[in-house]
Amino acid sequence: MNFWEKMEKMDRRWVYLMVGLSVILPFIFPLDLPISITPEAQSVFDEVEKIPDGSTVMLVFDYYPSTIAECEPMAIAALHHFFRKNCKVITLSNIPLGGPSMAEAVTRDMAEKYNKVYGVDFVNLGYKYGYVAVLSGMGQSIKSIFPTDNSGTPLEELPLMTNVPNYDSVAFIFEIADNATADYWVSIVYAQYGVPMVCGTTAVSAPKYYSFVASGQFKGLLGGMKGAAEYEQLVGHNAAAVTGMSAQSLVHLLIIFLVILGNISFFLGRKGHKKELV
Amino acid sequence: MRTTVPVLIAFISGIVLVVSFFFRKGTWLGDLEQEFTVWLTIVGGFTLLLGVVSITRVNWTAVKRKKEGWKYKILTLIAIFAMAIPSVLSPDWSPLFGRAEGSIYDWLFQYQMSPMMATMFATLAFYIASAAFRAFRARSLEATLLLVTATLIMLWRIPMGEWFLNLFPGDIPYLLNTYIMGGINMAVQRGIIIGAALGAASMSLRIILGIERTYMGKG
Amino acid sequence: MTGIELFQLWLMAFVTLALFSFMYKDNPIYRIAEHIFAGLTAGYQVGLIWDTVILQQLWNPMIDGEWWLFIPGILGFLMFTRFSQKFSWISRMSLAFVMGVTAGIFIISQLHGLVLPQMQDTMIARTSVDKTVELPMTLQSESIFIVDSTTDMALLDSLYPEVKRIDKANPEEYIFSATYTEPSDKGMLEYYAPICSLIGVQDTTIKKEIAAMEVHDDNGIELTTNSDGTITATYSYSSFEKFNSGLYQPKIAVKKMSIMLILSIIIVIGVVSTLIYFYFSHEHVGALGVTAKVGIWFIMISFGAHFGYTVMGRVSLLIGRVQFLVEDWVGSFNQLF
Amino acid sequence: MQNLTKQLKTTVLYGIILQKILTSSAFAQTNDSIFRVDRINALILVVVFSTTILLYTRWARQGKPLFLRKIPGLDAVEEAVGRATEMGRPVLFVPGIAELDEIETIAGISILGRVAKITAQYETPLNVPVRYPLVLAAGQEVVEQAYIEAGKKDLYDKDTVRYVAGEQFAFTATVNGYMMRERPATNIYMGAFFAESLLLAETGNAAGSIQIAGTARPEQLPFFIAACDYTLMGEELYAASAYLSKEPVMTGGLKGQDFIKILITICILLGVILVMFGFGKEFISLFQSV
Repeated sequence: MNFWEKMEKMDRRWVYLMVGLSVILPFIFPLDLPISITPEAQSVFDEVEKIPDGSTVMLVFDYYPSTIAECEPMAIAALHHFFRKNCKVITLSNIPLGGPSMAEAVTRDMAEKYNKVYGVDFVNLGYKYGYVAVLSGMGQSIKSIFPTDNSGTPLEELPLMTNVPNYDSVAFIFEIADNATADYWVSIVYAQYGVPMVCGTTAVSAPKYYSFVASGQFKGLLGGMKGAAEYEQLVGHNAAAVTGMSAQSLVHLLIIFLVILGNISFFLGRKGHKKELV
Repeated sequence: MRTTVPVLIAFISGIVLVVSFFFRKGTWLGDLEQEFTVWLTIVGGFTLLLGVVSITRVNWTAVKRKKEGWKYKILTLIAIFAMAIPSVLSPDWSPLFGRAEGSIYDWLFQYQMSPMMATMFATLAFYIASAAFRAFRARSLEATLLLVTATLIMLWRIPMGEWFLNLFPGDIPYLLNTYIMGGINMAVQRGIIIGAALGAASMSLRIILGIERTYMGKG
Repeated sequence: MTGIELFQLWLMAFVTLALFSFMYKDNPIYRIAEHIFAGLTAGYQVGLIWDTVILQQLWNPMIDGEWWLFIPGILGFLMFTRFSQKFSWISRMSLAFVMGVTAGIFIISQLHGLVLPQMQDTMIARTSVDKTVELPMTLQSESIFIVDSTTDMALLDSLYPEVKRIDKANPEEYIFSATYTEPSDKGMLEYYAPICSLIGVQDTTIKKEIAAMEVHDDNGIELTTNSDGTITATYSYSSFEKFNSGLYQPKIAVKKMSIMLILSIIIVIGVVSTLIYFYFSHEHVGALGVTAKVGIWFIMISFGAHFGYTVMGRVSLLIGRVQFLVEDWVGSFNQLF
Repeated sequence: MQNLTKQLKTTVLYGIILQKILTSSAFAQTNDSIFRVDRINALILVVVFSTTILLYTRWARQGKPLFLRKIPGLDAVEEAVGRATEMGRPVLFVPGIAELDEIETIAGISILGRVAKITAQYETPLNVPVRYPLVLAAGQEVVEQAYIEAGKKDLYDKDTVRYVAGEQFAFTATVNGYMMRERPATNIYMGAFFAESLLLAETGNAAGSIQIAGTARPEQLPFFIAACDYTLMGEELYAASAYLSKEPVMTGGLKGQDFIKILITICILLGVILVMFGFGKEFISLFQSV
């Protein structure tokens, strides 16, 4: 077995070790890299800019705690943007695990910075089982699906919600999802009620949603941490996503290096093997 | 009775939803649709509880019969009860009960479940690297297309890679974004979406008409 | 950092490292974490369903008079007959309800929500906007306030001089138009498209933009060629659309568009060849075979793109964890000693 | 003073707007037709679609020979189970991690029926971890039925299909642990998968198993393709369940979908041509979904 054959059969744990190192190193030696803006992220920003100040908007926390690193920077940047425009924000979640509590934590934190009042400027509806039923049900009446907010206060007692019976009073929907619920926002809510919406999603789901952006069903798209970093820059609040980009760059380079190495050893190793046979 | 009634229920509930779509909201059909979707959330909620009963039973039996690994299963049982019992007790009795911040339920979620979920997801970064290393070999034309595109896109998504791509003539990042992501990738995803939507719609149709009964165990 | 905070931090670090250790090899620490994890998630659901479904959705509305909710309540309870050999068939009733309703929603959402718009968009030629020029409008009014004919608008006119009531023959229809000269310098795959927008100003939450689709004149904008060569773009607004009363700012602009021929062709070929690849009624030979072959090439490129794009996401999740371990956990070491 | 007047006027204005907004729901319903005429295109699609599927299903039931092409990777299922028998190691089948109301799960369950029949014949141990109780119930009934049909009822173990955990990653952690400990010879993943696709497939690969996957989720397919030996893509999953079961109902449905697919292709091409010649406007508006 020559060097290249050994390379080809390298124990996967060496790969794991290299990945680990390339993520840890930038934390010790930070790099400062510029970020370019994609048109999809630019249109997310432009669409939010277009909403009249003071409108009611929905911010949907359809992501699990496991994708906080990608999705939370988007939610935070969106809240900066909305609150700056004095929009009334309704948050909800179709994720049972952690969705409502993340919405609660993030929104309250941001609301404090902008001196917003719960019930007047923002409301957290929480979670209900069955996204298909929830999404189509809110078209008729939000109250029938969410009789109370996340902490059990009846909607009638929240001044913001008394003016928002259904989607007709919602000017804009910002969906942040790490799973297929985004499909249903498009196929149910956008298709039947036509509320303009944009989507922030994990990098893994982003390619799929390009087709929704092209068809205008989503007005814009943030893809993964890069998308979050772009939006952070547009909104003017550089935070977690921007710093994470350096580690990201190193891992990408590592994988490209590994793929090239793998292919060289694949061809050379095969050649060596053929020679042995002859 | 055992098959006809369920098939009838599926038929009626499905048909109501389909027909009401074509009628304006505010008519009695539209309201029935609304009622049915509320019911669905309730019945669906119960099915999740079914799972909890099921996992408790399985682990309990394993511990009782001292099956392989039963000691670990005790931990599972303890975890279930530690999380479940305080959460259904009224928060009026103690701030440790219920689901609000400061309750046992919330604490276990924040400091145990949350980091565990995040960690499982994070291991994907390691796996994706080793999968790329192992699987991306230029064995055939198809495999080559896959690996070349993946490499280019990875370069494009990082700042220094973009700088590198810009060293070449022609606006490669623009071409990648427009023709690969917005063109080929979008078209293929769309083809798969249309195809899978037809498949799902046809399966739904068969469920409503009672032709498809796999869900009742008549596969 | 208090003692309890330190304890929490170490607990989080413990489960994180325990799950990571599996990558080296399976071990008892991993098994402990794995089993606790399974138990916690089951317990989590109990609390969640109890609160959000059983109390909020079922019990509370029922005491408030929505007595008929006992039907889904019973259907839900019947699910538990699953655990009895003899009566497990009863649970099929509830199951059938769940399946029926979901299937009903699915047929519509898949065919109406996905197939139609995705087909439609494939037919429309891709375009790029070269530039947008706002027209020097010869509008009948610069702003309109949409409200029924009986309301006295005088007060509003004096307050906002730009607000005028549009004369209207039909009380529920408003027409505004702009005239522009279509420039003659367009190339083969270029054209000029009018975009009409009606954007709510002031305190309304309603906003709508009516842009012409990427074909010449569409989406309710009517184009008429005048005798002097200019073109009038007219958009008639009828209140059946989802507008509410309020102040709106109408605008008409002209976009210079180029059709991106290559991109449009790629998309049509991609969609059709992917559909053909998943055609099962014939062997893939002849023309069908060629199309399917193109399909698989396209599919592979798409998957490559997808894979490359995803790496980023996965790494960012790892960054989140490493950040925690390096900054929070390692950072807490000095508190211990 | 002027300010005060302005404020007063603004208040009045807001009042009028508010009143208008409140009454606008009645305003919107001036249209007396309760039928959504604007959705007629969706209605036509639903009717054409349903009729086609039902016609083909009927023909299939009447015994009309309906050809289905071979799906590469399907034969691999039988081979892979055979390999497990030779090695004396179990087969792992994961019917996705979605609830039974997800159509992919039902396809997965019906493929499970077929796989269980083969393992029953070969007397190979089968292991099916599931994430939802309803899938558990359906899976158990399907597997039991398969063992009865293979004449091996005595070999059927109720714990073949078992509920593992209700959360995505808790489920994955448990299945991964199982793979490294028991080292099944063959892993089959058929159904709806999400982020765990690669976690499962890479661990299975590390454990040295032969792996066959199938899912209709485009976003997870690249990972299965990279880490598994065979992958059924998109609709191939539905086709596989029809192909394996040889049930006329399933075959008919698939043929019906194929017919619709051809219709869609024709519509798209027609639309493109019409747009090219500038007549596309009306045609395209037929596909507007509201």
